Amino acid sequence: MNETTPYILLSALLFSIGAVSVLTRRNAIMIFMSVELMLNAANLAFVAFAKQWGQLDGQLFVFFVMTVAAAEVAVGLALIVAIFRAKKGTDVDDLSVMKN
Amino acid sequence: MQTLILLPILIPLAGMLVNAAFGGRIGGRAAGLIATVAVAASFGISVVLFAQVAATPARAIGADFGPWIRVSELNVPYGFRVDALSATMMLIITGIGGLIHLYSIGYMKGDPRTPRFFVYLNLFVASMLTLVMADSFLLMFVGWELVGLCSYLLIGFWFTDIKNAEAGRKAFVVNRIGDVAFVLGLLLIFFTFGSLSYGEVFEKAEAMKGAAAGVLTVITLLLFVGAAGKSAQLPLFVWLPDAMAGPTPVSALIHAATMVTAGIYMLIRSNVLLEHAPIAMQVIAIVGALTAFVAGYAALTQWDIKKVLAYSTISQLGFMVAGVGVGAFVASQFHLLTHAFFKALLFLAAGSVIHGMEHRAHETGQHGADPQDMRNMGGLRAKMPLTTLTFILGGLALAGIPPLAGFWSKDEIIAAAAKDNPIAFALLGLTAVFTAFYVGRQIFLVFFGKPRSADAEHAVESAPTMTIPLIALAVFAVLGGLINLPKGFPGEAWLGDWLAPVVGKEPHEPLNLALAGVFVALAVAAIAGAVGLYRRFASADSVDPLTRLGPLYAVSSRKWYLDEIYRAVIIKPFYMGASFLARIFELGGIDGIVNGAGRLATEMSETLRELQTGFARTYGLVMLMGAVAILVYFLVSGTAR
Amino acid sequence: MPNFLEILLKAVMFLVLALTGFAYMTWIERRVIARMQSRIGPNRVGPQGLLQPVAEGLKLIFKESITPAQADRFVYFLAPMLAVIPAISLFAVIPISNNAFFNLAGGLDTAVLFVLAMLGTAVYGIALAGWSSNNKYASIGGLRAAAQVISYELALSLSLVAVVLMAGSASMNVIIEKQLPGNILGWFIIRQPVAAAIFAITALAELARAPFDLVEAEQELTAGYMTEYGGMKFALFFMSEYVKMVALSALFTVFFLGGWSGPFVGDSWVLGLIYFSVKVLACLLVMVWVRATLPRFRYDKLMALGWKKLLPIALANVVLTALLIVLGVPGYK
Amino acid sequence: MGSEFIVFLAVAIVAIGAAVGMALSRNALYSAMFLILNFACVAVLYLLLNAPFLAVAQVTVYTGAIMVLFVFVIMVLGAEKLPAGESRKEMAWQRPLALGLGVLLLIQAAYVVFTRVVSSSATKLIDSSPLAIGKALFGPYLFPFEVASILLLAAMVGAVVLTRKE
Repeated sequence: MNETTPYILLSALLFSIGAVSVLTRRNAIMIFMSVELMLNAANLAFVAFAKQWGQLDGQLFVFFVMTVAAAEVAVGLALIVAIFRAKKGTDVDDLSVMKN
Repeated sequence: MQTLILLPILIPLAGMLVNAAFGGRIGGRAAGLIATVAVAASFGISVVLFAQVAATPARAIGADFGPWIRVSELNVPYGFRVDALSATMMLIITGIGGLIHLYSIGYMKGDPRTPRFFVYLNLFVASMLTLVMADSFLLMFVGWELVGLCSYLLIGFWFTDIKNAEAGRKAFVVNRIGDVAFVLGLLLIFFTFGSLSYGEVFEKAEAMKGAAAGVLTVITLLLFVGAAGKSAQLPLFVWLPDAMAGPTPVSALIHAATMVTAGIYMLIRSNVLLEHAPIAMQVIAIVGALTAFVAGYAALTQWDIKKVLAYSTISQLGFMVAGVGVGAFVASQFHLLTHAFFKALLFLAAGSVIHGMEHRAHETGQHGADPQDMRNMGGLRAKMPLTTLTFILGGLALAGIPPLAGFWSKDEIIAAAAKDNPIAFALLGLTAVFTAFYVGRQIFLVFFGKPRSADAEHAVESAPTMTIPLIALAVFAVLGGLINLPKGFPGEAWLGDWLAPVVGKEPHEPLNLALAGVFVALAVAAIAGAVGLYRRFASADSVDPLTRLGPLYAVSSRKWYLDEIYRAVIIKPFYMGASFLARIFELGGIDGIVNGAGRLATEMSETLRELQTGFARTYGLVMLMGAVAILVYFLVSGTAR
Repeated sequence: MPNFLEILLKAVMFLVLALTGFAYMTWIERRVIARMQSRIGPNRVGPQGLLQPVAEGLKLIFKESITPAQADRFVYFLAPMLAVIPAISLFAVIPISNNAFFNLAGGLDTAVLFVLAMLGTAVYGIALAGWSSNNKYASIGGLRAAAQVISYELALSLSLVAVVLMAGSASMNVIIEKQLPGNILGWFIIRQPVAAAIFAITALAELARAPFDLVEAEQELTAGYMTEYGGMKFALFFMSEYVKMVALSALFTVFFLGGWSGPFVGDSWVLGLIYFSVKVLACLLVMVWVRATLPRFRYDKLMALGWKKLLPIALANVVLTALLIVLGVPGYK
Repeated sequence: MGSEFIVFLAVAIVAIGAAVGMALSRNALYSAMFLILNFACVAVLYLLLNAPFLAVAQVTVYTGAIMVLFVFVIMVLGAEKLPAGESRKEMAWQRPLALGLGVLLLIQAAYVVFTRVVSSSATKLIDSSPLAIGKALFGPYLFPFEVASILLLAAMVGAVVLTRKE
């Protein structure tokens, strides 16, 4: 138990909440937001470890994760909009077959 | 220096890549220009290399570009060499090739697939150069196969007509037979000499002398069968007349001037081996002479303007092969050169004639008569003066009228045969008379008399891109003989001296005046006879005056029934065997196995398919399970440190 | 914590400054526009109508608070606050004079980024207000606002990148110091005219002020996202707008007009404060002037301007600035 | 510990509450707002963890850009309150299993944290100013940085292509 531990625990908790939410929600947007929460939890762990080890690399990783998240959101939301147009809804369970 | 050697090959290759990538966008004319410029540049570099070879005491420059194949004893480098022989070939390939590229721009105008045509042509030039510049039998074989591929692609260029596609296939299959023998020859060479590089093979063959005569006979005969496939010798020549289905520039470049001479080149290149295999030499001489005779005889009665030239080409190739067979390598190569000039000229001029004949059909949109059938022509000299003049010059060169190129080279071969092999001499002499006759017949039917169809009446002269190559080639057809004049003329036997490092020094022979006189007289008489006979051929449906010969006519016009014989002897039994296999073996054995495998896969996948629910969330759940399981494993095993 | 009181005092002071600034801004605007349009404007309450804002504030406080029946009550209630908080937060990083007392967090290395963060979050108030009102005009107004603010924020950020490049730091204090070579030529409006122009235009768009006021274009959307709002909640939106106006003017002053600098300013915080106020006031007057002069943009043209003109120009400006700095051109090193 | 820990505790509780709220909320827009709150809390934690640049970047990128997009899309699609629809029979076990696995994951993580984390704190704080981060980005991390820029470009093009109407 050192001063990083609470942060890691919080990170793990947020990550688990996000994971469970991804697997139980059916709205694609919701799933997407849950993924963002998981990414964010991972970021928190990165920053906490960066402080513990006195190295900047963890913070830089967060920077890149943010970049990836931004790209992911741009494409993902575009996909959701496209799916919504085609299916009139964003329930992922409705996407279980490839044909209409 | 090293890279300079590769440039003649690389530039057309680059041209090909550019056209392959952008040809569709830049259009046929631009693609043609690119291809032509590429070959012209290649020609320029070939000239430079020629000069370098001339300046080198050893008359050869070479370059290795690292190892290619290295398996235990076999060591084949990417070796290229330019010596007297290959430098000469390079000039022909790129020089005539360049002119034909230029001609093609005009000839292919309006064809939507022109860019692809030039892609193939450039690839052909690069492949042919690889063939002649290779420093080993194996690399030569690569070029050999590549030109075969190009030939196939170009014969079948207008593949939408099933006949053209079939012609391409026929050429390919027949060539395969020769290639099998060639490969066997290569294997035997490697087995005997432990190498495939020219230098080593020839050196060892020289050292073995008579000890290896038996093996050398087999090797050279195998190589000869390969050459017979490529150079259209008996009994493998059947593909060449059909190959006329391709565009005319292709006939001129590939099936007259260059590719078909690859076999001759290969034989001349292997002269060291041949010299130690007298029996093979005999066979080669007889087969060559027989081919010359058979094809020359078939050419007598053909109606298709290109078919006549195709049989003529086979016949002349027979001359060259016979020349090799009687040991007159220089004469053979000499004839190869002059023949390249005047036969390319004849083909291109014939193409110009065809183009002119198609003019009316293109203009009016009506379907014209067969533009290649000489019965529909006549009187074209007034419409196409340039084409007429150049065709006549080429034809007379082919017929062996002095002082045109063909006279000198043909005479040398006949003179050599007269000394060495009386049978070959007799056949070749007879063929020379046939040659003059069908040339006379063709010239008269096409250009003289009255037009026998509306198409012929409305024919027009072709565009400058087509006539300029004609004029250039005509100049060569006239003057080509100067490079190897007999003893006593100024600059005598230049080619013989030039090739000496490759084929050995041959003595300068004086002109055999009696022989030459007799053959010139015979040729003139044959031409006159042809003119006399066909003077009365007035309309397209007239009967050939030669039909009076009865069965002799039939044998000629049916091309010795060779296609029929092949069909009965080879194709029919083959089909019978195939259909037996298809009905019994295929259905029962192979299909059973294949269907069983398919059924097995279906059943297994039906079981596995249950896993794929299509629900993204389920997949996510499985992923999480995996993550948890992996963590458990790490924690239990204590790896997570 | 010894300085807790000080922090509290400062915070309250800034809050009061922002709020009075907002109140009197409305008065100034109405009077100036009236003059420009040959009217008189509010002049009844107090001398020259100076007490007009007070009267209106009182009136709005006592108005009945109405919530539409189908509205999402919680969000409807939350939205005005979400609009005001980022606006006021902007003042945290603006140094209004050369004394440390008037400088809350201007020395932070991340002050400029903080500005961008706050401007980015300011969208929520508007967007959520539009959505929660359950009213078509409001929804469209809210969506328009969100799209507009996102679009123009990019060009705005890029214009600030040029400024940060010039200063070599994202701290407000350093930015002001770098504009102090002794005369007006040091101001970034002279050395970075393109960035200044882009910042000015995008600031107008961020504020959704004329000519970019499509968010509340009364002819087509009645009052846009505020349609359903009344009373104190309306007052909060109104406040957030004017506070942001003041804040962005102050930012323009800091970034391009040398902040509190001026002749003889030395260590005198009074002079600094006066200079700063004058500059901010000038900016505000320009905004009012623009509103009185220019007609409204069409929506597609607004988007085209933001994405196809301002953004590329701003990008080019950044590249050019970097180039000038690397080459060491006088005035850029 | 001390005052900093108190701040951490307060923020962490809010963050957890927001996360749970996001996961449970029936209304997608509320979920988005909870998530924004969570991100804001994490930004505060970054401040505590000596990462001021990341804290501001977190607000700018996540709150100011990503979540605005989410809210925007939710509002445009009107997807905040989609009809629940009947849950599929074959998915009935999904929910409890997911919950169980999540708890298991948490237990594992906690176990690792308590047993395996080496307690070696750096003695001095690192320089995490924008300048230092910039130097690292354009120094040892230049290649990933450029790759990230290409990724963003690709995402931009992808989004435009995906949402374009034929």
